[in-house]
Amino acid sequence: MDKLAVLITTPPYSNLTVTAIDYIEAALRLNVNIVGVFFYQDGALHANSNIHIASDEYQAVAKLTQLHQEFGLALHLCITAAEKRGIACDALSEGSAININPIFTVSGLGELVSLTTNSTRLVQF
Amino acid sequence: MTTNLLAIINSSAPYNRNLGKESLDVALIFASFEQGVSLFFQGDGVYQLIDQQNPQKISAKDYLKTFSAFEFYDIEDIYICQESLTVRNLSESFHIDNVQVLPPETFAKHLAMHQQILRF
Amino acid sequence: MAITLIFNKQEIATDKQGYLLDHLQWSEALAEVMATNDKFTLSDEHWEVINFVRTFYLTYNTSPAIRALTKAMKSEFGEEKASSRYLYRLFPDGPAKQATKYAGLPKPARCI
Amino acid sequence: MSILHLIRSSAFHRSDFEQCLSIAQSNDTIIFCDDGCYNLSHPLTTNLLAQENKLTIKVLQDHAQARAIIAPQTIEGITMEDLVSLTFTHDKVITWQ
Repeated sequence: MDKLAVLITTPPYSNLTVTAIDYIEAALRLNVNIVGVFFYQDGALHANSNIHIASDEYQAVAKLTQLHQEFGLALHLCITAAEKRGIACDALSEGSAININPIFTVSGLGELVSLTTNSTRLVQF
Repeated sequence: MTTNLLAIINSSAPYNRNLGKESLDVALIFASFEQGVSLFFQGDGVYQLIDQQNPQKISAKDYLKTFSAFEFYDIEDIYICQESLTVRNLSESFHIDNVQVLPPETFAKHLAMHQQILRF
Repeated sequence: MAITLIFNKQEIATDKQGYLLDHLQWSEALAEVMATNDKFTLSDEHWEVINFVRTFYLTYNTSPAIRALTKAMKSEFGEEKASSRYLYRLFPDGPAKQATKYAGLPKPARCI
Repeated sequence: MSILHLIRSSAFHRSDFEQCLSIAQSNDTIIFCDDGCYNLSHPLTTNLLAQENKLTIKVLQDHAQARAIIAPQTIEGITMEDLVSLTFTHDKVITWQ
């Protein structure tokens, strides 16, 4: 059985991210088993609930929310990459309001290791 | 030839962006989870290996020093693209030992031995 | 929010969990104060690990993950002390977290 | 053993495509997507097409059309579904970005 893991390293306002999400949607249409999507580097910015993109531009997070709800697509966030970019996830982020989008699972790079070992293909965007 | 799970291609010079450090973090975590990882240096990535650098002059964290700890992480398969050194007029003086300089064909053969490949 | 520790009439800046912000301000006496604040007692065995982790950091610019720590300790202290069981007995909250703290080093990245 | 290479940047700007070519093997497939589509008119591609070799080049059709690029007849335009299928007919993927 084909199992796909996806790594996203580009921010929500980049057209490179549109490609990644189009690819994920195409895989879901083809009934590919996606074991999870891991957000690293600037990809972590997707989890920032304070990011607002003009309504006539591509809404990466709205799309991810839809895929998460409709297909149970697992969205894993590298917490170290996120904190570096002002995304606060829990009480440890004292002094800053929690601003993580709850569709993301707070993870570490260890999750990337398990997605890699549990998939037959790892595709980086 | 190695049977490591993951190959990481390092293609960025060390300081402008944080890619080299973020790549190193991925390598160390795979190794800590006892998943074999091999490192490939190509293009400007070879600048991560050259000797006598002084990152403190530009207030950059010297993550290159961590390369010397690879033995404790069982990271042993480190390959450098010979052609990338040649076009940059670099000699084979690296700040770590036990690296293999390979011509592109052999570099490619080693790369193909891995199940998954990331590039930073 | 940083917390300020007063030591020898000097202000020592730490992060919210008490890790030093500047590892060069570290001294053994300061480590004892940090441990006392945490109600933690440092034995010779703790000191062996703390000093080892600090030397590792100064040499390699990173705090070792547990597996690398045990492997590196093996050549210096032998098989018996180079086990994660031994290290967790000494530092129940995790050797990577606790030993680096009293060694004055930055808090290890949460994902590592 | 075959590798699927995703080329996402223009070789007029960066050396990713050139680095890819230095390691690509004859049964690999190269996909131009994103700004990688601009490589359709790069000399590296023209030279490659002139050679007798089995290296296959394809382009994401929508990505090329978005950029007013018309792929030569010899290069197949593909959809995103095709790209997903190619992911699994090759042994692994390298992203050059």
